[in-house]
Amino acid sequence: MMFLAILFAFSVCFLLILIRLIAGKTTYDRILAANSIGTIVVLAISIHGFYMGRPEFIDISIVYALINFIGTVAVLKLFDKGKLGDK
Amino acid sequence: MITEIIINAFLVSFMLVIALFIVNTRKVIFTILLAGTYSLVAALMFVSLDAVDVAFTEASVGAGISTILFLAALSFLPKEEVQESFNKNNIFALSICLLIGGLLIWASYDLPMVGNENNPVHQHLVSDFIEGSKNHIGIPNVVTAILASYRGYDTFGETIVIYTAGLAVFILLYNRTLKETNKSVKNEISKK
Amino acid sequence: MINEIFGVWNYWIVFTLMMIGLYIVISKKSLLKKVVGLAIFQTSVFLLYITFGKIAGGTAPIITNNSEEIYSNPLPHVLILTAIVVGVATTALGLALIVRINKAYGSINEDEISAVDLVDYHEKFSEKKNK
Amino acid sequence: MIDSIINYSSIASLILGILFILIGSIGILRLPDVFSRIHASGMIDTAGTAFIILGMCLQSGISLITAKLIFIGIFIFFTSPITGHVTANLARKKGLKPISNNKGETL
Repeated sequence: MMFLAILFAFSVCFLLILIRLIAGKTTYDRILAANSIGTIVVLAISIHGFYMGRPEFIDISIVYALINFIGTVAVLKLFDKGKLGDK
Repeated sequence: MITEIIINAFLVSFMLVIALFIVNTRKVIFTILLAGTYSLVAALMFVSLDAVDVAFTEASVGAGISTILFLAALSFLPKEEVQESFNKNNIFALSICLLIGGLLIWASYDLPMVGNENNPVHQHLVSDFIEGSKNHIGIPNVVTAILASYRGYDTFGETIVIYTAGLAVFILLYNRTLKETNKSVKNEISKK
Repeated sequence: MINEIFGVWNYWIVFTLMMIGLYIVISKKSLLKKVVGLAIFQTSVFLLYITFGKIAGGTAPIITNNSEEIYSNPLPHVLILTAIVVGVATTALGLALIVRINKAYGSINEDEISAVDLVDYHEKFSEKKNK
Repeated sequence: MIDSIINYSSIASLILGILFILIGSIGILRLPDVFSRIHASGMIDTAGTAFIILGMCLQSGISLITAKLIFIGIFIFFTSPITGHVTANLARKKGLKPISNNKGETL
């Protein structure tokens, strides 16, 4: 039951940040909000594993954490230099 | 177990909100950010629907590789879309979508309830596969057992599809000027 | 009552998502947006399949020592695993085509591309006439 | 006795973590500009994540799951400052100015 309450709190936080992602004035706000949503989803997957009683699936959240970081840095690099490669 | 289904309903509504905002944005980079978030929420949804392997693939492929591919393509493309006003074509498209969507929702009353144990999907084959992967193959993960053993040829065809797509991308983006410079370099060498 | 509403709620939202994807593919002029629309459509179809495989109270189909465990249906998961990977191949091919079109026409807007085509056609036609 | 102590401390740390995350997300929504929002996002990434992972570790005991959880914690702990720094650096480079006081004047 406690884990369910935590999941509900996560969904409230998700909604708050989603408003900032949609309404954000500058692109940096949106990138920041997308990154925070990624962190919250990582935590929510782990908590969901505990709620279902089978917490073996935390590997997924490891992959999420990696992908989230790589995606955010890629967006910022594209925004800085206008391209992804070195040339 | 109504709580599981309510969690799913919440998550899928978040996805609806994100998709509605994808329609209206004009900055392409914001579209890509929203699409990445969309597939992140989709993967969370897959976890809550017990499809762990699918969530793993969606996280690495849908949220990771797709986003990077979009960004790599965006670096060659214009960064902002042309403004469009709401015109006759949009009304045509909207009416077609409303018609098909209405028909599908009407048909959904005949679909079985989500999560019911007696649904027709769960009646055949599944128990065979679960028993078989325990006794014949010896892998605890049933999805991997089916994918690599019972339907191995199908997975082989999938790799061929990806190989073909990779070849096609290479042919499309192959730099033709490189060929010409090679020729001119060869000519110069032969002259000397 | 609440059981009935939430029992078909997933289907409703999945169909709505499908229609949003279809609307983007039909009505938006930007080619990149169309690829995003295709991705939305794909993901909604995946969700529909995975929703069919769910059993309430079941767990993921990874066999445990507990023999009375209920497992969700693994067959849709296998189908969708194949479909996701093929979907990414489609996206990559579409993006490569768009980059090539942008190189050739200098634009990825549908209207501008057809305008360039029209101009080319008229030039060729007038050349033939002059000869 | 020890079991109940571990259980209660895990619940306390989970609640503390969720409080931090809630405060951080309200901050992301309400603070005035990018540079102050990075502060709120850092709150989610460090304090909230650390407390929730600590709570889950206490809940699962000594096992492989705890190792994975600690790995996630370390990873987020190292990557989130990088993201925040790059965002702030880029925003400053592209000409955004932080707000100096509550009257809304820029520096």
